[in-house]
Amino acid sequence: MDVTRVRRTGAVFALALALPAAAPAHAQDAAPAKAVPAASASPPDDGEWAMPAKNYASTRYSELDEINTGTVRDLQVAFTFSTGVDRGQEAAPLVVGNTMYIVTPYPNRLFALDLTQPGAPLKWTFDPKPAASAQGVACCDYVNRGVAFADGRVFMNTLDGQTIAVEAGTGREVWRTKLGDINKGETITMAPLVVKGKVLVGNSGGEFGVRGWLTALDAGTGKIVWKAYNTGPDSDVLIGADYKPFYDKEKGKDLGVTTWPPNAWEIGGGTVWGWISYDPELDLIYHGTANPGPWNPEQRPGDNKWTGGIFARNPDSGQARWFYQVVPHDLYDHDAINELILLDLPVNGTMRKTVVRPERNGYVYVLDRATGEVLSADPYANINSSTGVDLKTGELAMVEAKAPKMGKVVRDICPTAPGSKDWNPSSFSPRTGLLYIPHMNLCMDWQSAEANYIAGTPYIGAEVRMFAGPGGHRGELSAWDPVKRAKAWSVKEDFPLWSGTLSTAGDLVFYGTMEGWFKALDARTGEELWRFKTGSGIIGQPIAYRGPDGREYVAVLSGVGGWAGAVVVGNLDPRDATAAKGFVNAVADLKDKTTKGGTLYVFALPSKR
Amino acid sequence: MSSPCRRSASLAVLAVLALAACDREEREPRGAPVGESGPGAIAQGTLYAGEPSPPDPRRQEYEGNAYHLAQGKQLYVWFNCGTCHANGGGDIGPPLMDDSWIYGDSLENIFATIVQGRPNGMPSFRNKIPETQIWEIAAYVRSMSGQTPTAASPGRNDSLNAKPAEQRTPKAEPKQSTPGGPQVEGRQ
Amino acid sequence: MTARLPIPSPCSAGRGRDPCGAWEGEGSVIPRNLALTLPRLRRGPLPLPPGAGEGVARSASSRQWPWHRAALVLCLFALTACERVQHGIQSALDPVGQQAGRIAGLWWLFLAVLAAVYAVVLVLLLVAAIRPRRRRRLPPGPAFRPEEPIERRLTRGLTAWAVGTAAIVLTLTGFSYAVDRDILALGHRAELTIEVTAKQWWWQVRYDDPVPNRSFETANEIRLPVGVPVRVVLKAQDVIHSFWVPNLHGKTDLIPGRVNETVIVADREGRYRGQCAEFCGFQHANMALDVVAMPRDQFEAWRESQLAPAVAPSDERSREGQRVFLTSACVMCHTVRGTTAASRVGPDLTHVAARPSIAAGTLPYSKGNLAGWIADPQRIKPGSQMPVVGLSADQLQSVLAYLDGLK
Amino acid sequence: MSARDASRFIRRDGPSLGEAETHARLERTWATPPGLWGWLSSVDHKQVGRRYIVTAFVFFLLAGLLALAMRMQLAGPNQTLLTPDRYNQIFTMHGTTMMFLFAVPVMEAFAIYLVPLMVGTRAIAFPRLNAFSYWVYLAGGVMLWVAFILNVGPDVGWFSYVPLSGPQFSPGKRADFWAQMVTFTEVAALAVAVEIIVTVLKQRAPGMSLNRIPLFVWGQLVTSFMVVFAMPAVMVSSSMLIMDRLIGTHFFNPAEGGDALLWQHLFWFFGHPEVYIIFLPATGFVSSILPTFARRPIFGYTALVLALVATGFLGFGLWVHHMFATGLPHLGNSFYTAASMAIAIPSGIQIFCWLATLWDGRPRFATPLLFVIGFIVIFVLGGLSGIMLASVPIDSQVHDTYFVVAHFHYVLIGGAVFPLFGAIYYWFPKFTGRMLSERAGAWNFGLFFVGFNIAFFPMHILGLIGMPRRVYSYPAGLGWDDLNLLSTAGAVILAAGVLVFLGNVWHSLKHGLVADDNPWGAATLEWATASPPPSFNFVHIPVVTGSNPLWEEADGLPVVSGLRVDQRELLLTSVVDAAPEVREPSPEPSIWPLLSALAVTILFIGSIFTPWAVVWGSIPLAVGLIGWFWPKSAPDTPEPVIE
Repeated sequence: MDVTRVRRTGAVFALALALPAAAPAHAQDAAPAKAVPAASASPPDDGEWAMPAKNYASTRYSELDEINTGTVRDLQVAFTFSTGVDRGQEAAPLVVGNTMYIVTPYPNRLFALDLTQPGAPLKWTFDPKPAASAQGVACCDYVNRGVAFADGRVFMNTLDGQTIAVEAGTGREVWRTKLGDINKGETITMAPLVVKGKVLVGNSGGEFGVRGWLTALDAGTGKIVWKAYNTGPDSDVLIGADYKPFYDKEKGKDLGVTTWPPNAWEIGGGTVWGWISYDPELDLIYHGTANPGPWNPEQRPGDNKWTGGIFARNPDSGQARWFYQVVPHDLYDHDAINELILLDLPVNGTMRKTVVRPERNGYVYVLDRATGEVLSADPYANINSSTGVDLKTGELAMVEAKAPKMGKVVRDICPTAPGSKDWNPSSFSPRTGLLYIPHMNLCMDWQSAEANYIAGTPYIGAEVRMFAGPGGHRGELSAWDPVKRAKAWSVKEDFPLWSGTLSTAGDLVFYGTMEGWFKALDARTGEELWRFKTGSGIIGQPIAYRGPDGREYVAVLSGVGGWAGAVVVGNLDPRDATAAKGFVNAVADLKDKTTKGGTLYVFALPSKR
Repeated sequence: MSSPCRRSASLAVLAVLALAACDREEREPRGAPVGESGPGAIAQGTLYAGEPSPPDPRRQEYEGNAYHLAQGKQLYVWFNCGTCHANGGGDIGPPLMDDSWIYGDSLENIFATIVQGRPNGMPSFRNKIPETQIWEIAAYVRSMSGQTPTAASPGRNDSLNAKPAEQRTPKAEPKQSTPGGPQVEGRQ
Repeated sequence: MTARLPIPSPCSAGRGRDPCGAWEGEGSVIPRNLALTLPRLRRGPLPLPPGAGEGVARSASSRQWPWHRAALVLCLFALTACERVQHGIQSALDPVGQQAGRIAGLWWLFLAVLAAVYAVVLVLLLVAAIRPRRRRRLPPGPAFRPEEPIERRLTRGLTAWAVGTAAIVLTLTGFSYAVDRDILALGHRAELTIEVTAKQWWWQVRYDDPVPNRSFETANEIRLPVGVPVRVVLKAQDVIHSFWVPNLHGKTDLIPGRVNETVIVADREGRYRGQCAEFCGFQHANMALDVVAMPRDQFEAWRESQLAPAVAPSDERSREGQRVFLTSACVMCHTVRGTTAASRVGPDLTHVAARPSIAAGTLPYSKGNLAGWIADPQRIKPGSQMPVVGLSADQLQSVLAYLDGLK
Repeated sequence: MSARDASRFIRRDGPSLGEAETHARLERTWATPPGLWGWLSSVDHKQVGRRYIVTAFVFFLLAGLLALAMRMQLAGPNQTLLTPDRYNQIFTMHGTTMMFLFAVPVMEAFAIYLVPLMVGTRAIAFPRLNAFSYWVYLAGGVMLWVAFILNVGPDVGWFSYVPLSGPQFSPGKRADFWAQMVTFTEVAALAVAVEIIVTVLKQRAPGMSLNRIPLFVWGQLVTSFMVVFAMPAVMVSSSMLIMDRLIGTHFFNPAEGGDALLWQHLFWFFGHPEVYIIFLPATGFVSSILPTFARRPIFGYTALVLALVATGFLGFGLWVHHMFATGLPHLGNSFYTAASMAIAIPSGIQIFCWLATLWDGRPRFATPLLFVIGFIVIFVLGGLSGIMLASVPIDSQVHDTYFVVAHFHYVLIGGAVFPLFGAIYYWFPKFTGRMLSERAGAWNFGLFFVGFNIAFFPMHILGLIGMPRRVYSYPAGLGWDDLNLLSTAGAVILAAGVLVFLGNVWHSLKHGLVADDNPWGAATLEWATASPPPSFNFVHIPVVTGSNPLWEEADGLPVVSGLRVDQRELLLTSVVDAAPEVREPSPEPSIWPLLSALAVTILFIGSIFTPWAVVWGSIPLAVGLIGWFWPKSAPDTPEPVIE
C-alpha cells in the first residue's frame, strides 16, 4: 500500500477512528450505545478502495469528508470513462494507489486508469476473452460485481467461470483457474474477496440447477486450497468437528443430503454469488448461500440444506463453524447472499459482535457472528409472505396462503423473488449509526410449474409477474438503526433501487437510480442535497476515494442492466408479464426512461484555483 | 339451386374450406420434416446470389396446423425454451414475440438456430430434440409474433396468463437485425 | 371353474435368458422398418411378479357375499361371462380390498333386490299382456268406460306399488349410505401416503416420507404392503383423469387445480391393473398402471431398492448405452437418478427394468417390447408424447442394454 | 262431422259460411304458398315438424353409422381399424349427434307436429319462431357434420370436459364447432319450448281444461319447462368455453381462479334434465299408444301427470350423480343419492299405471304396442341399473365404464327410441295418410329388440369387469374380448332392424294402405281431422268435454265457430279451464325467419374464428329481425269473413 496516502489526517478522521475503539469499553454503562463496525475488520481509512465492500466488515463507508452536507451542492463531474460495454454495470470501481480498476460485464474487460493524469487516461486493458456462450447461462444479465486487489494483483472472475490474477502494474495475466462449467450452467459474477492470501470465489447459476460452492484459491498460484459445496454430504460441505451451529435444526449428519429428495441435492443450487465478509479477530469468513433449485418448492420437499443461509467458515481450511438457514425450504427464490455487515452493537444492554444482514425476505437480521444466534430480525419493507422470526428457534413463520402452488396463481406475494432487497449492498455509517439500505417495494403473482432439469438450461419451474407494492413506488432507500431496530428515515423512489449505497464521513449517502440519477442525501435526515443525471440507469456501487491530488472523489458506474434492467439491456417485450422472470412487468416503463450505457462517472468538488 | 355453375362454385368454396381445415386440424403425431435440415439449406441473411429459392411449401404443414403448433407450445415449455425466452417477452434470450430477428425469421432459420445453437448463448439442441419436434417448436416460435394463421395459433394455457395468447398476438412484421456479437442488441 | 391365467408374452418370459435374444448378440441389427419386430409385441396380460400369481389365480368365491350365489342365477345371459366376471386383475367383482369388497357386496345386494323387482315387473307385464279377458271381443268405442271396482283395485295397487317402491328405494339408500360411511371410516387408518400425478398419458407416483430423501418417484406402478391402508393423494397436471383400480376401490378423479384423496388397501398379494377412467385424449385407452400388493418385508425391500440411485452400467455396451441416453433426446424428458438426466416430462426411468410394464401398462416389460417401444412409440401409442427418436440400430441396442440394467 | 251449435262460446260478428266454402276459404288462407319460395317461407307447424323429424332421423342414421364404426373397432382387442384421433371424433360425434341433433329435436318435432293437433288449434304459437328454430337447428347440425367431414369434428366427448376441451388441450377449431353447435341447437330448442308452452297453455280447444289435456301434451309441457330452465345452463357454459378458447377468459382456468369443475356443474345441470327432456315426451308416446291399443282409457291419469311434474322437478336435483368421482363433499353426494333414488318413485308409478292399463285393457298387439312393451322391458332394466348408479359407492366403481354405457343406452334407447319407433308406427298414418306395414313392423321390432339387448346387455358386465368407456382399443386377456364381439354382433342386428324400418317407411310412403282419419280408433283430437291434416288442422275448432274426446263423443265432436277464414286466426282460451278468451291473428308465411337464421348462422360460425363476428354479425341479424317484425298495415277487408 502506498504509505503516502495515510499522511493527511484531519480532526474528524481522528474522531471517527476513536469511536469504534471507545464504544466497546463503555458497553455496560452506556445503554443507548451506537453500533460500530467490527474494529479488526474495518481498519482506518486510507483513502483507497481496495475491495468492493471497502473493508472486511463491508461497511462501504468512507471516512473522507471533503464532500459533505455543506459542500455537496457544488459537486461536479471530474472525468468520465466509457467502458465500451453496455450491459448492466454492477461493479464497484477499485482505487489502489494512483490507479483505478474497473471491470465490465461480459466480456469482462478490466481497465486500469491512471489517476495521476488529467482525465485519468487508460493505463492498460486486460481482456480475458471469456467464452461467448456463457451469456446464455447467466440468469440475470451478464454482470460482474467487481474485482479484488491484494498484494499488487487484481483478482477478477469471468462470466465463463474463471478466476484470473492480473499484475496490477502491467495488466499482465499471472494465472487463471477454470472453476466453473458453463455447460452445467455455472458462471461467476461475484466479486472475489482476498483473505489471508486466499482468493475466495463462489459460483452463480442457482437458476440452472448447479451445485453451489465456495472455493479458496491460493493468491499466489491460483491453486485450489479448499472447496466447500453447499449441498451434499458433510465431507463436501466441509462440515467437521468445528461445526457448532446455534440451533438444533442445523445439526445432524449429512443434512445436505437428507433434507432433499434423493439425488436432488446434486442439482440443488445454493450458490455463492454474493458478498463475503471476514472477521480477522474471530478468524471467520461469512458468506451466504443462494436459493435452492428449482424455484418450484414442491419439487424439493425438505429444508434443502445448506441453501438459503449463512455460513461462518474458517478461511484457512474452509471448515464450517456455524450455519443459520434464513429460509429453510425457500419458497420464493430468496437467495441469502446479501451483504453481511460486521458490527458490534448493544443488544439488551450488552455489546455483541454481530453480523447484520438486510435479507431478501424483508427482515434485517442481526446475528451473533461468533455463534450464529439470531439476536433480532425486524421487517424493513412490506412483507405479507411471512409473519416474523421466532428468536428462540430461529424459525421464520411463513404465511400458508402465500405459499406457491403448482398450477395455481398465488397472488400478491410481498416481497418478490428478487426480495425486498437483492445483492445491491447497503452501507453503514458509524457517524450516524445507521444502515443505508437500498431496497424495493414490489409484490408478485407466482405460479409454480414443473421444472425440467436439462443441463445448461434454466431450472426454475415458476411463472412470476411482479408489480409495484402498496404505495405505488417501486424503490426505497431506508436508513435503519440496528440498535433501535427501527427505520430512522426513508426516501421513496419510483423505480426499484438496484444500486449500492455509499456513506461518507461528510454525512452523505450516495446512491443511483435506474433512471440514471446519482443522488446525495443528508445521512441524518434523508434530505436530498444533490443530484446528477448520468447517461444510463445506475445499478453499480458508488465509492469514494482520495485522489493523488489529495481531494475526495466519488465514482460510480452508470449502465442499466441486471435483473431489474433486463427489459432495457435485452430489449425485452413488456407485453409478456413474465419476461425476465416477471421483473419486466414491474418496470415496463423503464425503456421510456433510460437506455443502455456503460460509463464511469467520477465526481469531485470544483478545484479551488 | 340446381344451376351447375352455382354447384361448382359452392363445391369450390367447400374444397377451399376443406383444404384449410384439413391443414389446420390434422393430428399427425409423427410429423414430417420440412425440406433439408442441414445448415446448407438455410440462408441466414436476405441477400442471395441470383434468385432466392422460394420457401418450402411444406412449411404450411407445421405453421398452419393447430396440433403441431400446440405441440410446439408444449415442447417450448418442456424443453425449457420458456425459461430463457419467457412467454415470448424474453429473459436471458431475446424476446420472440417482437418484430426483430437476429438469425432470420423463417421456419428454416429458426430450425437451424435451435439445432445449431448460436454463439452468444443459444445452446445447440442437435440430437437432443427429434427433428419433427424442432419443426413444431419453430412453428410455434413464429406463432408468438403472429406469423401463423390465427385460426391455427394456440389459445391461452391453463396457467398464469402472462400475455394475450398467440392467436390474439398482432402480427409483427419481421425485421432482420444483424447477427453478431454481444454488443449488437445483445441478442443470442 | 378355472380361472384364466394371463399368458405372458414370449418376449417377457424370464428376462435372464431372453427368448427374444435376437435383440442381443453381435450380428443382430434392429431393422429400422419394424415389420419384423412388431409382431413380437404383445399387449395384454402382463407377466406376474414372482409370488404374485397365486392371489390372482385363486377363486374369489371364498370372499363373496352370501347372496352372490343367488345372484348368479340371474346371469342367464351368458354363464361364461358370469364366470369370468369373478376373476380379473381389473374387475370390480373380484375385490381384494376392503373398499372394493364393501362395494361389491353392496352391488350384489342391489342386484338381488333390483333383479327381483325386475322379475316382478316382467311377470306383471307378461300376465297383463296375455291374461284371458272377459270382454276381449268388445269393440273399442265411446261406450267403453273403465269399471269402477277394477279402477279402485288398481288404485289400491298403485298405492301399494308406490309405497313399495319408496320402501325399496329407501332401504337401498340406507345401505348405500352405510357402505359409504364405512368406506370413509376405513380411510382414516392410512399408514402410507402415495402421491399420484396423472399426466397425458401416464402416472407419476411419488412415495412420500417425512424424511425427504426417503421419498422417491416411480411411474405407472404402485406397490403396496398387503393389508396396509394407503392414502393416495391425487393430482393432475394437464387434464382430468380418473384413478381406478377396480379390484381395490372405486374411482376418484384427478382434476387440475384440485387435490383429491382416496384410500386403498389390498388384502391379498397379487398384481392388479388400474386404468384411467376419465376420457383424457388420444391415449386414454392406454393409460394403465400396475398395482402390486406384496408382503410387508418384500415391500420394504422394494422400497429400499427404489431409493437407491440408478445402477451404474457395468459392461461396455451398457456404458455406451448410457452415453447415448445422456446425449440423445432421452435426456430431454427422462430422469435416471445418479446421472445428469433429471427431466420430468416423461416417466422416471431410474428403476425402469424392475417394473412390470412399460408405456403406462401398454406392454409388459421385456427387452423386446422395450426395443419396439423406443424404436417406434407412435405405432404402439399413436399420439403419445414419446417421439420417434431415430436412434441407429447400434444405438438402440446399447440403450436397451443400459435400460435393461436399471433394475 | 256434425257440428253442434257452440255459439254460446263465441260471438258471431260476420255472416255464416257453408261447410264447403269454409273449407275452401280456410285452405286459401292457411295454405303454404307453392314453389321453392313457399317451401322456404313456410310457417306451417306440420311442415316444420315433418322437416324436423326427417332431419333428426337423418342425424340418427348418421350417428348410428358412427356407432357401428365404433363397434367394429371394438369387436376385438388391439384393433387398428380407426386411429385414436378418428375414434375420438367418432364417439364424440355419435354422442353429440344423438343427444343434441337427434333425441331432443325429434321429441320436439313430434311436439311441433302433434301438440297443436292434440289441443285442437290451427297453428302453433309463434309459427315464425318455429320456422326460425328449424333453420337454426338445421344450420347447427349441418355445420357440425360438415366440420366432421372436414376433419374438424369435435374429439373431446359429448360432454366436452374442460380442460381437455379448453384452449390448451384442444388446439384448432374442433371444440369450437362443438360449442357453437350446442348454442345453435339450444337456441332452437328454447324457441320450440316457448312455442309449446304457449300453445298448450293458451291455445287449447274450448273445454280442454288442465285435467283433460292428453298425457302426451302434458309430457311435452313439462319437458318444455325443463328446456327453458335447463338449456340456458349449457348455452352459458358453451359460450364460456368458446370465450376461454377464443379470447382467453379464465372461466375454467384453475390457475387464474377459474374452475374445471364449474363446467361439470353447469353441463350436468343441463345434462341430467336433458335425459328427462328426452324421456318425458317418450312417456307421452307411451301414454298415447297404450290406451289406444289396450282399448281402455289410461289408468291413473292424475298419478301420471303428477309423476311427470315430479320428474320434472326432481330432474333438476340430481346432476351431481354424474360427478360422484370428482371428490365433492360426501354430505352433498348423499343428497344427490337420495334425489336420484327418489326419482325412481314417479317412474315406478308411471310403469305401474301403464301395466295397469294393459292389464285391464283388451290389447291389440299392433307394432306400436310391441314397441311399448319393448320399452317397458328395456327401460325398467335401465331404470334399475340407474338406481345402482345413484349409490355413491357403486357409482364409484361403474362410473365411466361400459356399465354406464349400457345403462344409458337402456334408458335412452329403451326409454325414448322404442317409444319413438312406436310413435312413428302410430302416427305415420296421420303424418302421411298411409299405414306402415305391420309385418315389416314386427320384423323391425324383433330385430331391434333382440339386437339391442345383445349389443348392450354385455356392456353391463364389461363395465363391471373393468372396461372403461371411450377407449379406442383394449388389450387382450382381460376377459373383454368375447363380450365385445357379442356386442358388435348385436349392433349389427340392431342395424338390420333399422334397415327394415327404413325399407318399411320407403315402401309405405308410396304403397302403404291408405289410412282414414282415425285408423287405430284412438281417442285424442289429432285423429279428429283428416290424415294428413289440412293446413288449417280443423275446419271448426272442436270442443272438448272429456279426457278421451273421440271415445266419449263418438257421434262427432262438438265444435265452435266464429274464427275468421280470410285471415289466419286462432282461438285463445284460458289457462286452467280453457274457456275461450280472445281471437288472435296468426302470422303469415315469411322468408325472414330463414334469413334471420342465416344471419345467426353467420354470426355463430364467424364467432368460432373471431370475436368480432359477434359485433359485425349482429348487423345482418338486426336486419333479419327488423324484416321479421316489420309491422304490416291492416289489410283492406271491409268485412271480416267468419266461418
